[in-house]
Order: sequence, then structure tokens, then C-alpha cells
Amino acid sequence: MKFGIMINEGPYNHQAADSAYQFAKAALEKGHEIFRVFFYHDGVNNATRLAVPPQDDRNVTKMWQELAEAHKLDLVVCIAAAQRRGILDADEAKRQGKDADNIASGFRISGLGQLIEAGIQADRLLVFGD
Amino acid sequence: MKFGIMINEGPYNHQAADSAYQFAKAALEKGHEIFRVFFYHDGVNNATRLAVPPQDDRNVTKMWQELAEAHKLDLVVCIAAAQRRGILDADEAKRQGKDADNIASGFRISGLGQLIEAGIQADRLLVFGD
Amino acid sequence: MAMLHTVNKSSFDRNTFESCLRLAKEGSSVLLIEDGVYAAMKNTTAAEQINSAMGTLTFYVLGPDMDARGIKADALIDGFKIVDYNGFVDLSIEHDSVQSWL
Amino acid sequence: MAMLHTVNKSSFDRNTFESCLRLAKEGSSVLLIEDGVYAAMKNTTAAEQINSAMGTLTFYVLGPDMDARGIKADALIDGFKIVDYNGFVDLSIEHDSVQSWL
Amino acid sequence: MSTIKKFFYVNRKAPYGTVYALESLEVVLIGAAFEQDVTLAFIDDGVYQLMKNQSTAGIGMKNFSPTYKALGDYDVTKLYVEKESLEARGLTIDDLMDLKWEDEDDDWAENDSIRVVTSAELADIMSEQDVVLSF
Amino acid sequence: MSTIKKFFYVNRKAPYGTVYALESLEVVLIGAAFEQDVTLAFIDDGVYQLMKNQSTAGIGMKNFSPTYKALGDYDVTKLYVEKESLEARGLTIDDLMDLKWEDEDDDWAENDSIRVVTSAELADIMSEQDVVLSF
Repeated sequence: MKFGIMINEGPYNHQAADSAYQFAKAALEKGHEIFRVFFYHDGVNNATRLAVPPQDDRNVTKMWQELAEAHKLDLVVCIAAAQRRGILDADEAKRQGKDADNIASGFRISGLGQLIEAGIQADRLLVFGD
Repeated sequence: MKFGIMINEGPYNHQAADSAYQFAKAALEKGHEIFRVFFYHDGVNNATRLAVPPQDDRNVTKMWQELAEAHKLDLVVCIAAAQRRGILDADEAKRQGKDADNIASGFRISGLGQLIEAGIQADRLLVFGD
Repeated sequence: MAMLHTVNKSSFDRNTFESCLRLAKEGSSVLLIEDGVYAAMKNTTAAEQINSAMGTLTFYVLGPDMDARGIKADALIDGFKIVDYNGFVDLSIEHDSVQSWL
Repeated sequence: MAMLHTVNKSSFDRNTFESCLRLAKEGSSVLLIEDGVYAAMKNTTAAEQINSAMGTLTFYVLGPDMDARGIKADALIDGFKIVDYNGFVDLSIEHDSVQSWL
Repeated sequence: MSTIKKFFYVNRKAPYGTVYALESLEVVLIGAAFEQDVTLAFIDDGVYQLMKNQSTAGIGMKNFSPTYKALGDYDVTKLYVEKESLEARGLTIDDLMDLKWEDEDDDWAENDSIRVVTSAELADIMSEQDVVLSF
Repeated sequence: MSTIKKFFYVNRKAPYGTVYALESLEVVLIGAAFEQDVTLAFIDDGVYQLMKNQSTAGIGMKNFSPTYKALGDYDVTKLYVEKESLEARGLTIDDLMDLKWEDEDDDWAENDSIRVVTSAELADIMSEQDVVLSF
């Protein structure tokens, strides 16, 4: 079965990203497909490569990167939500005249249409948020 | 009178930073002093210079920068909370082996002791959060 | 010591306001801000609780947050005083300490 | 169509769970996750409401979230079924759609 | 993509205190281009999103309430408001914005977009949906 | 700094679902070095922070509940738990961790850190505080 997942909150402040990760991992291990993981609202903050969580805690961004690497996941960050909150890739940084970018590898920035498409293509869409 | 202000949420997702800003602005215009504004939890996300909010909306980071500039405000970002969430200054980026930093000018990164000190030094401490 | 309590959550969504009323001491003031302002409206399921607390607590509501949400002054429960951000600053000075109910 | 409703908020803090119970149709399932799991405990002010909904809805609770919060299986209201993340995945497949109450 | 699915947007949060109402509306507008079957539900504090006379100058935030009036032009015409949520908040439909849509199949007749429904009715509508987006 | 102020930490949120409990504890630990008069209150879902037997392996998050046991060593010895909040949740003090502190002025006698108080008692304590930190 094909799943779509939407994540509405950033890592650490809320459990949403952790729950979504555990769900995605279980689904993949059972042989299901994840059509796309879409990061919206503060969820875009999952996609920064600049976070340095404490040594004795999990690294949520890295967890997503490794899961994506192993299963060719499509991790999509909403461009409008990301711009509001300061998550940029190199192209966006250039276009906006910013001197740095912070997106982690494995994530890509795109439009809200990608969320609707996930709703259409996936057999089930699950939302994790606050 | 001397105020301390703690902000627990990032910009846009919650009104906390906006309310704190309006309060601080009113207090300063009435001739009061703001001893320190301390950004904690997701509040550290107020301090990114990479955000590009829509043209027809406010720019919360810029609002803080301009208020700080005009009134010599001390805008302090909690280092532990900032590391978890990927808000770094150049020194921290170097120390952590990161290839970029994203802190906005006018903000400084420091420890939680700065919050306690604000509680001790200020006549009133106000918290804005979720 | 007189305390200023601020509540920024809708009383219909969360228990924040209810807890504030339970723990605010007689003579304290309560200021509703952000989504907290909805509790100041008449004819809601929360109104009775506020009416019965009017004798022991003083209630304020932040005007700019009311305006943003389309709440007119005549929709408020009798006894609520409307303040702006200047009034919020004054209230925090007039009271000995401020507790934010988050 | 049978729907899976997930609730991730404490029923003591927010109205989320109450709204879910009001709007979930007979034959639906409710899965408590994250801070939502507290509502599954016996002897709380929420327990009666759940007991009376047991006839029309099926209730599940996410074990890993119970464990994290120190809730033992014997503290649960009778009728709650404990699932892990695999069970969560299965439930989302067995039902026609999933609604997250946030 | 030829599949037509029923998309259901659940709005349960008040505007301005959090960004969910605004960013949910942004999804609805983008989603409208995909020609799916779109329904919006306003439950609990979500009903406050539709209040008349919103004026945000004093808080320095953008007033996005006029966008709801544009939904009809995007063929988003089914806005269900739960009666019980309105009543608990002391509100009636007169406190909400007057949202209309024009029916091109009926000589552009003006119709109300907002329909007040009971929880039981809303539960029926909800149970028929394919994709539920909540914010 | 010679001023001694009464610092009051208000904990009203459950652990793990949000980070507030954990990051609040981090403030308390740092704050202990400042030798102020420190009191912690556990109200509403905050009482869940003190539950026994927390085990987070299944959710992949750090179990920070042992840190509460260390508070006594930092001279943080006043943890007030609201009785009404416990009761509404079907809990008794036996469901909470057994937190102790040793009184160096009384031959290191062991004392309970947790004190269950009524809302009326807690309201009195709260009204005497100088700085209220809520998360």
C-alpha cells in the first residue's frame, strides 16, 4: 500500500516528527511504499542541516536522511512555509539574495501542489502535528 | 521600570513573538527599560537571517533588529535550544564543524544563565509562548 | 501581593483559562490576550464561570487582539475592561508579578 | 466507510478528544497516540465518556507512547487494545481513511 | 491525473494566535487547481476563522479573512460549519462573513457557501471523505 | 548579585509530546547555581512529568525523568503538586517518582521533595513569588 505523510511541526519541540518517523519506518519494514513525506508549517524546520542536538538525544534530521537514503524517500519541504521560516536551498538563497543556505541533503524544496498530489496518489494520507 | 521578556515560540507559527514585540515597543515608548529579551524553545527561530516572509506580511526578525538598534536591546538566544534547532553564529558553526551559519545581526547566542539573570535584574519578567 | 495573570489560549480549546481561575487569588487581575480574548464574549459556555469570578478578580481584555478577531466591545461580558498594549504595560507595573498561563 | 481517528492531545488539556468522540461515526476506530494516551487510563474524569462510547467505537492506544509516559497496561480502561507502530500501520490500512485530530 | 478524490480540510483552530488557519487556506487555494472534490469543515475554534469585521492593524499581522470571500471564485463552495461549535461560542451565522459562490450552470445564481450543519450531519459528511487534511 | 528572589517554575505540560518539560528542567538546573529561592509547581498535565516507570526506548526519545531525582542534589527541594490535578487524572502520589533531598542542617536527614497541596494552598504559594517562569 502507498502512504503519504504530512508533518506540521519542527523537531524536538513537538513529537509529531518522531511519530511520523516511527510510522514511516514501520510501514517501510512491512514492505509498504511511502509516496512522499511533505513538511509544512514549522515542519519545514526538520530540514535544516545546521542542527546539533545533544549527544545523548536523537538527531531527527539525520533519521529522515538515513531513512530516505535506504528507501529512496521523497522528502519535500513546502517552499512558502520554508521561506517564512528561513529554510533555504542554494538556489533559493541566491534568488533571495541571502548569503547562506541551510537545507540538509536528501530534502527538496517545492510547492504545495506536491502535498495535493500526495493526497491523490497515496492510498492513505496521514497527518502528524500539534 | 526594568522589564525582562522571554519568548518561547518561533515567528509566524504562533503569535507569541508578535505579542512580545508589541509589548516591548509600548514599554520602550513609555520610557521603560528592557533589560533583556531571551529567546527559548522554538523562540530561537526568531533569530534567523534567512527568512523571507511574503511581501504583504510582517518580517518579525527585522522588527526585533530595528527595535534593538533603536533602543540598544540585548537580544539573547539560548545556546542549547539554538543548537537543537539549527540556529548558529559563525563561532558556533566553526566549533561544530558546520559549513554555514544563519544568525541575524543584533542577536547573540548565550547560556540559560542569561535568563535567570534577567529574572533577577528585571523588575518584571514576562513570558510569551504557546 | 497582587498578581497579573495573562491567558493567551481559547477557553474552548484548552483548560488554561479554567486553571487560571482556579489558582488566581482573590484580588488578582486576569488579562486575556491573543486567542484568550474569545473567553470575554457574552453568551458562551464559559460566561457563567467568569460572571461568578467577577467579584473576586478583575478582568481585562486586550483590544488589538479583539479587533483582529472581529470581536466588538458590545459583545463582551459586562465588567471586562479593554486595554491596549500601553495598558498591558501599565497593568504589569501596577501588579507585583506577572504569570503567563501558557 | 470506516475511518481511523487519531488523537495526540491530552483530553485534560484540550478539547480534541471530546470533539473526536462527538464527530466519529459509529463503527469508526479511535487510536490514542503521543499525549493522547493519558485518556486511556482508568479513574480519570474522562473515563465515563469513553466507557459510554465503547459500544459504538473501537479504542486503541499506542503502546510505545504509554511506556514512555509510565502507563502500565493494567492502568487502562477495559476494552482498550494496545498496538505498536506496526499495529498503527495495519489500522491505517484496515480503515478507508485516517483523520488526525490535532 | 484523472482520479477525483474527496479532499476534506478540517479547520479547528482560531486565526492569528497560530498560523494554521492562514496556511491551511493556502493549501486550499493551491489545491483548487487540481480539480478534486473539495470540502472545508469549521469545527470548534475553527468557526472563529469566519468571523466578520476582522481588523488586524493593531497587532501588526496580515488580515487574511478577505481570502475566504475569494474561495467561491476558485470553485471552493462547500464550507460546513458545525452548529454545536457555533452555539457553544454564543455565535450565530450572522456573526460570520457572508460567503457566496456563483453557479455557472444556473445562470450565475448566487448561492451561500457556508452551510451550518449538526455534528451528526457533519459526521456523515466526514465519513465519506478520501483524504483528510488537518492543521 | 546579592538579591535573593523567589523563582517559581510552572509546569503544566506532559512530557515527550512537547519539549517544554525537558527544557524547563534545563532552566531549573542552570538556575540552581544562582542561589535563588526556587519552587516548582506541577499543575494540570504537568503532574505527568513525575510519573514513575517512564521508558522511552519505543519512541526513540531520551528518557529525562531520572533528572528529577537529581534535583535534590542541586538544592531544588520544593516540588508542589496540585491535588486537584492528580485526582482529575486518577493518580495518587504513589504513581509519582519518590523524590528525596538530604538536609545538611539536620544530619543529612532524608526528606520528601514532592508535596501534594490543594489549589487554595498553591494559590497562596504562587501569590508570594517574584519571578514566574512558565513553559
